[in-house]
Amino acid sequence: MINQYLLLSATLFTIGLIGFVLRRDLIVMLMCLEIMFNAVNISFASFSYYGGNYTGQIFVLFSIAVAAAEAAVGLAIVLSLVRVTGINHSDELRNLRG
Amino acid sequence: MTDNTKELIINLGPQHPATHGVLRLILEVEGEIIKKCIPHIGYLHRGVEKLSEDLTYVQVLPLTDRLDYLSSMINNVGFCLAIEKLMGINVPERAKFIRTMMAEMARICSHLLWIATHALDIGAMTVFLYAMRDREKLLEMFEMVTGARLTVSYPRIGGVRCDINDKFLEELEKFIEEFPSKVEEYETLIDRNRVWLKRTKGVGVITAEEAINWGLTGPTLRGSGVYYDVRKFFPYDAYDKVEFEVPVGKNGDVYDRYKCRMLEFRQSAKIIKQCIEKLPTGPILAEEAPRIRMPSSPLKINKEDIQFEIYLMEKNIEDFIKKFTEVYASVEAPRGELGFYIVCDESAKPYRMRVRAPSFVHAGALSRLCEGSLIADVIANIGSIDIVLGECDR
Amino acid sequence: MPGLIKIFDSNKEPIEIEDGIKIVPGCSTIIGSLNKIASWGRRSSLWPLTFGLACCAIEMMATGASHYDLDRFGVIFRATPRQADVMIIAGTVTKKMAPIIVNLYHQMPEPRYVIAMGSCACSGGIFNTYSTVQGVGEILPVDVYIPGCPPRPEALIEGILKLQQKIENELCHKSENFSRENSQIEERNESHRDSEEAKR
Amino acid sequence: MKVGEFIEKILMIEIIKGLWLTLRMLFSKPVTIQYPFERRKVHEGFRGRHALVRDPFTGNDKCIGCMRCTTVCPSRCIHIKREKRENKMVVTDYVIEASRCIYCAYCVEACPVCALVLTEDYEYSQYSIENLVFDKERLLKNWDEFTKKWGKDYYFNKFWQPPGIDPSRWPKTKREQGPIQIKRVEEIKREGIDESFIN
Amino acid sequence: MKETLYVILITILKTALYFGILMLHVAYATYAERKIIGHIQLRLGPMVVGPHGLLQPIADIIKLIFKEDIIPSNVDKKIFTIAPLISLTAALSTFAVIPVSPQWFIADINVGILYVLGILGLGTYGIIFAGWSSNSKYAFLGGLRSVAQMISYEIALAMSIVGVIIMAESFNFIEIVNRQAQYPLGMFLFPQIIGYFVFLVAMLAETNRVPFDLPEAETELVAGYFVEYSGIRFSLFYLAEYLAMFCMSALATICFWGGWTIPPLLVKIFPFLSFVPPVLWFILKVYLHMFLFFWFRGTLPRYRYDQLMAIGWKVLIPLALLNIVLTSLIKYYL
Amino acid sequence: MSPLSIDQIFFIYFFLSLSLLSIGVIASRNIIHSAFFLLIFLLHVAAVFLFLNAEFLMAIQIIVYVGGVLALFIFAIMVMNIKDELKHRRFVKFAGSGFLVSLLFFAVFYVFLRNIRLETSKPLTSDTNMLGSLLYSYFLLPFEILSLVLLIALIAGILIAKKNPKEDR
Amino acid sequence: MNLIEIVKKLRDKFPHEVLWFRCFREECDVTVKKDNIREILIYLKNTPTLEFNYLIDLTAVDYLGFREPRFDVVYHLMSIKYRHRLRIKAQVPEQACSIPSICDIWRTAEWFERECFDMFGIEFKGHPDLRRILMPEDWEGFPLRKDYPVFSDLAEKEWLTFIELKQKAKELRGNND
Amino acid sequence: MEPESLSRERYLSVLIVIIISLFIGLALLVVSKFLRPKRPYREKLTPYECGIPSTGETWDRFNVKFYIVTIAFVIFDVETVFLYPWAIVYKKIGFYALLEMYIFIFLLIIAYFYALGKRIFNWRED
Ligand code: SF4
Ligand code: SF4
Ligand code: SF4
Repeated sequence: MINQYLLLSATLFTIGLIGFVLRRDLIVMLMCLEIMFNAVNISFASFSYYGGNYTGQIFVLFSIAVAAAEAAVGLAIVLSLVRVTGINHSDELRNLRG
Repeated sequence: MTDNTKELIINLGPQHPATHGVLRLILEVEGEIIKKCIPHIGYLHRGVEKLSEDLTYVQVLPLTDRLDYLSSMINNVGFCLAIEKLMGINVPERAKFIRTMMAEMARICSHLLWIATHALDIGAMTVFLYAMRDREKLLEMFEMVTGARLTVSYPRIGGVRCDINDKFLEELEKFIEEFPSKVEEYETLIDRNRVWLKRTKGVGVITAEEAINWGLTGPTLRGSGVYYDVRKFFPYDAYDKVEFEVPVGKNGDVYDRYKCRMLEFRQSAKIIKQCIEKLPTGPILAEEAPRIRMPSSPLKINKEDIQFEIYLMEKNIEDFIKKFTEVYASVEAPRGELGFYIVCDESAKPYRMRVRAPSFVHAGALSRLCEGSLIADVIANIGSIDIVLGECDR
Repeated sequence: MPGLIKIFDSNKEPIEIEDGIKIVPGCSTIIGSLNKIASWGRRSSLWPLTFGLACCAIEMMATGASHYDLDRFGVIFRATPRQADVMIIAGTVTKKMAPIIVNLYHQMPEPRYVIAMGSCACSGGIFNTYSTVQGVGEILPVDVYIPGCPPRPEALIEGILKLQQKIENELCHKSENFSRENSQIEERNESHRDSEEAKR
Repeated sequence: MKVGEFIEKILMIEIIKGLWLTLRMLFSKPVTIQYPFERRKVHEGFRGRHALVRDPFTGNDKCIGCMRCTTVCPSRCIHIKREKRENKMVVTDYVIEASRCIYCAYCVEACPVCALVLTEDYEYSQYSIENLVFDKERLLKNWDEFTKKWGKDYYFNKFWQPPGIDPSRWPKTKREQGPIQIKRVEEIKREGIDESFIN
Repeated sequence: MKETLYVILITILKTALYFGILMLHVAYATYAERKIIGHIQLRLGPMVVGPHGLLQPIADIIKLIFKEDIIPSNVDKKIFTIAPLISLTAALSTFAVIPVSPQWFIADINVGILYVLGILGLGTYGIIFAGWSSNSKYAFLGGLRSVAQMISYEIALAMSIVGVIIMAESFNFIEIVNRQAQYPLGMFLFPQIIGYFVFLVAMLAETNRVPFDLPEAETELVAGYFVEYSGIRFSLFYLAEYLAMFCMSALATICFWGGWTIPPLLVKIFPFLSFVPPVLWFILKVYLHMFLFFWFRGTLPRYRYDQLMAIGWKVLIPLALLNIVLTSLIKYYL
Repeated sequence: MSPLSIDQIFFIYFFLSLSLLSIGVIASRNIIHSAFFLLIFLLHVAAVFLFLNAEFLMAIQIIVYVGGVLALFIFAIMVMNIKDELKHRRFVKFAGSGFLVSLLFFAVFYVFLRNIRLETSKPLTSDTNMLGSLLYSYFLLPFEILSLVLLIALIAGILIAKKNPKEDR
Repeated sequence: MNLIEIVKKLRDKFPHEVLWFRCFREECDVTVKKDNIREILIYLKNTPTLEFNYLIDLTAVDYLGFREPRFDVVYHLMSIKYRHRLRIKAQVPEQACSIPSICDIWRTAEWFERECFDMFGIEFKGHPDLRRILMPEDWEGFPLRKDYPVFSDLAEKEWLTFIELKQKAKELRGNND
Repeated sequence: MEPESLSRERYLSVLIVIIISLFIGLALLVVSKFLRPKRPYREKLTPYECGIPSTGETWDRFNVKFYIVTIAFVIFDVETVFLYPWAIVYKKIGFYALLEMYIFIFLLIIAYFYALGKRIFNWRED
């Protein structure tokens, strides 16, 4: 049974990854990151459920917290980038460097 | 590289619940902070000045009702004063007292509407209804004497239109008795309320000097600490025969302007009381007052009253100088100095009538008051300068 | 109510039996009673647009205040035209203001009504000058005219009651004066929107 | 900040006072007048709908066609058509555009024979603007409608003779004007009241 | 399978009943608001439609249903349509877990209080989406203000409840109420007075009511986030707002006023009170809070929105933290 | 076991909807639509937690993710200009290769996951009490570290966002 | 200092500017040439014994057909300290219809001047933002000039937007009836 | 309440309620769709801005000072979340838990004061 959840998790993770790699918009990239976090959380929770202990759930808790912190800092960075350069696209930023 | 944010341009009005009619403000905001505030007026420009050139002096009177429609009585008085000055009419004492009394009633009436809308703008809707409730009583009294609630057309050139009776005085006295407690009622709701203080204190500050420079008048000027009141400076009607004080503020913020008007409530009540006590008997219309059907013949103006000296022009300008006489008379309207500048060409119609409207000046100062504040402060500011668009746009 | 007509009787057009009153032949009962309900609802909750122009607006405010209390009739002022049913034009309409009023009128959802309050709104009143519109009827379809300068609050209430009567008597919503070629315009809008989207 | 003030602030005294006030008001009597069911009495002399006074003797209007009302009207909404018939001016048409009028009562005041009146009626909103143009018939009808509601036998408008004004300012006809008998002469006769009582 | 179907059926019936009653309450809450505020302002409120205006809310709803519904051009049509649904659904679905008496509830879940908090926050998204999608500046600012309000008050709200949770040692509503029954007054109100104060203020802010009705501040932003909404869509927002008020009142009742418990002290004094059905008692308390909403609306002016944020962060959150520390200490040593 | 129990049906539903929603997030042209999909996505994940008997996690998911993180996203979107995105291309230049790499990733995942077996006899029950007790005793240290992390995140966030671009110039 | 003295003083200071003065009902008005109006006003404002620090009003009068420089721009000044008022009038001919702006002396003049421009077409040189204020921006003609019609029917002078509006209303109505 | 009783049925009811809620909203929309008039045309669909045709972009880059507060909000939100499980168990675990949470709250307060010191809640001033 756990496989189906893991499969779900993997699928979502991959979709998130695809989005993260392909999208240009920084905010969407961060959103994809959140999707990936969620995917991982699902697998944690399923491990916890099928493994019969709470560690997984506690990990999810931590992971959620970290995800929130990540989002906060990430968006702060994006916003100040946009404020300074006016660009919110990853590849243009790349061009900026080069 | 620029700061990559643009100002949002917001259009406040003409149809907006808080612009007191059809004022339009264009706000350039950044966040909610106003970078620039451009008032646009003229949405109620009815051509009163032009129209009055086509009407006789008596006929212009109802027009002045519709300038500042919140205190039409005072507008009428101002116009009558100007014409009386022009024609050299002496108004009987009784008429003077009645006018003073009525003018103060109108002031209360107008301030009541001001506190009502001002409070409503800041969100205290109940004050609105309480103030309107008391205003209704005054309107009823107006109706009793003048036959209309709002557009009274009551003063007449040379006096007033009809006499008041004892029943009216009785009711007025009763009203004045309980009025201070009503004012306290509003104050209970807002005066010390922390929300109200937060919203008004330190908002829309203007210094005395600036206020003079911007030409503010009335409570708006006095809120900044400048002592100027037409009733004291150039007394008209019976104002030199009654005692009253002119409340003056300190900081020139919304709260001080509010406070000034709140104190004026009490002063007005005081004046009315004195008027009732001192009301003399006698005629209410001067002998020489023009008939309701104004003569179409030239207006009688004693040419001896005109002194002049010509320095740099040829002599033939003399006729011109004698033909066009002009006067400026002003009254202390609830909003400030309301002046009538009349150029007379000896016909029965004014050659030029100019209304110096306090609202017009105040609306112009809005851009100064609002810069750097928030959208909510704009609303508070509009309320605190108390403009009436009918007068502003004429 | 074109929607209803479509459901119950798609190919019959409403016919006009009286000035402003239309009925749809053949589908009377259901539509009739529904119509009654609808017009009762409309009549009982008329929400005017908060919109004052001049002196009359002050009397309008007074009408809303405690002594007269428009809320008794279910009349509450809404600040945005999108939620308003009736536009009380209280005051002088100047030429500068006219386009704005028309714009606001258009932004109101149907069924919508107009009350002209005061001499100025009815016909320009004393202000027969270069800058005033001589009666709002020139630019908008007015349902009720209330004379007076300003009309007493009671008169305004009476005007509103008159309007309620008028709504009650409508069997179908009155033919909208300003709804010409709506479907075409709608189509145009839709296609416009689509093309915009396609451009993206 | 003083201690008292501080405590007041913490306990939100001023807000509680406000709340107390509104609570008190909640249970006090509303001031509303429920208009269509109960009416506030309009004060005499309220400037409402126009009417031409119906002369109780002739059953006709009293206008003599002197045009004073037309000239004095600021909004120029009175239109009179006159004709000369048998050396007398006869008013053939008398129209008031009520939708233009500003209800200043100048016309009432100016009329030398008190033929015109602004009645205390105020409920006359219309579906169509044409109905707000009152011709002579309509104006007389207005008078009838008004007198029906009036309830008293006599009517006197304040602006015919504004109180406190020196009567010497008025024309003679006006000085003599008393309250108008509302009932028609025939009716009075029918009811058998002494005719000499009138005027 | 069969059992599940049975449960589903029962739930549907229950929900229908519950919501039916709820909707009636909401409709008449608007009526009550108009009446109460009317009387505060010495007016009468609705009088003409039906006896004493009793049919007024129904007329309003009918009117709105029969009213044209404008979707302005240039709006984001999808989001514009969905936004009111989000608000309404969020507000309605909180009632799934709110019990009105020990027997009367739809679902009794263990983390009820957290669920309600979470879902209520969801309602804000309706507002934000509405403001964003309307393509109108007023709506946009209304949406922004809504965010500002949410980020300032949600934490205070969440923290104010921690005290209650410490006292009750459970997230379950029924448990919380049962705990309160052990107190002589049958409520956490007195031990949790700071928490209640914070909750009350945050409750006003969360439901966008005076003095915190900034997202729809009529005299500033015309109608705020629903400037462009008309007809039925507007009424959905309206419904959602009142539902949220009910939900908050119910939450306050359960968390601080002891839900349906009749104060044991009172019962001792007036024994006949124990015959009052708990549901009535609950409804009474809810309406008390509803009355508070109306009462404040009739009394207070409106804050400016930077001040509002400052109050949330500078007053309420420290107070809530203080409350948590105090409660936990006292509870620990008791 | 019937061919499809209710649980199964739900799982299939969630699988599909979660996948579709996440695709919606990454494929939407309009960021606010992405945010909307993300909102629904997060709610669905919360529901999935329920199936794993993690009641508390569901609540936390709703409160933190939906109530907090998403608000942050939406706010950022509101502050920034989205028109840019509409005008530009949605994807980066090397979209194809990135896509392939990701798919490869998935394949690897799949291969590994297929073989995991973790079937205990008694699945976990939901007990927040237990969870709490564990968290505040056994996981004490991580917990405190977490609080430090949060503190640092806050400080970092403020520092980064507060930097005034005008001063930089 | 009473008003006559003030006027005398003013004349002594600007002998080539003051054209005439007139006193009527305790009010004085001084007619001056327009070119140095700024200096005169600044003098009145800043001289310690005069201190006309308050600009009450600024307007214009059109003497079409009565006098040659057609317009008078009228300034009403007041001294809050000494409590007196003075009226300064500057003549502006129709051809060179302009006068220096006094916006920087009194901010309040900004709107007054705009209004004057709107109503009379007098141009104020140096005004920061001289646009129409009461009438729509694209309005034609200056309403308060004596040769402008009073009444509503402006015939061919009508504002175009309004004509369109009326046209549209008529059209839409016509289609339905 | 015994933990075993977490039955999905309860959440099923919640789900049903959510579905019904959605349904109510949708039903209202759909019913009204058939009943209401619909006559859109260009003028009617223009965005409302007090009667004036709208100028400028609504969806424009927009400077809002308080987005820093949002960051603080998220962090605080997370911290609040950790208060919940603690609130129900700390008494059972004992003094350590209390102390632990006080340290946690202390850090929270440091963060709070940091934010306060950075004046992020006085966003109007800068
Ligand atoms: S009708 Fe009379 S009261 Fe009304 S707006 Fe016109 S002038 Fe003013
Ligand atoms: S009341 Fe005044 S405006 Fe009306 S008809 Fe008489 S004079 Fe004319
Ligand atoms: S003033 Fe009197 S008598 Fe003369 S025309 Fe008018 S109504 Fe007739």
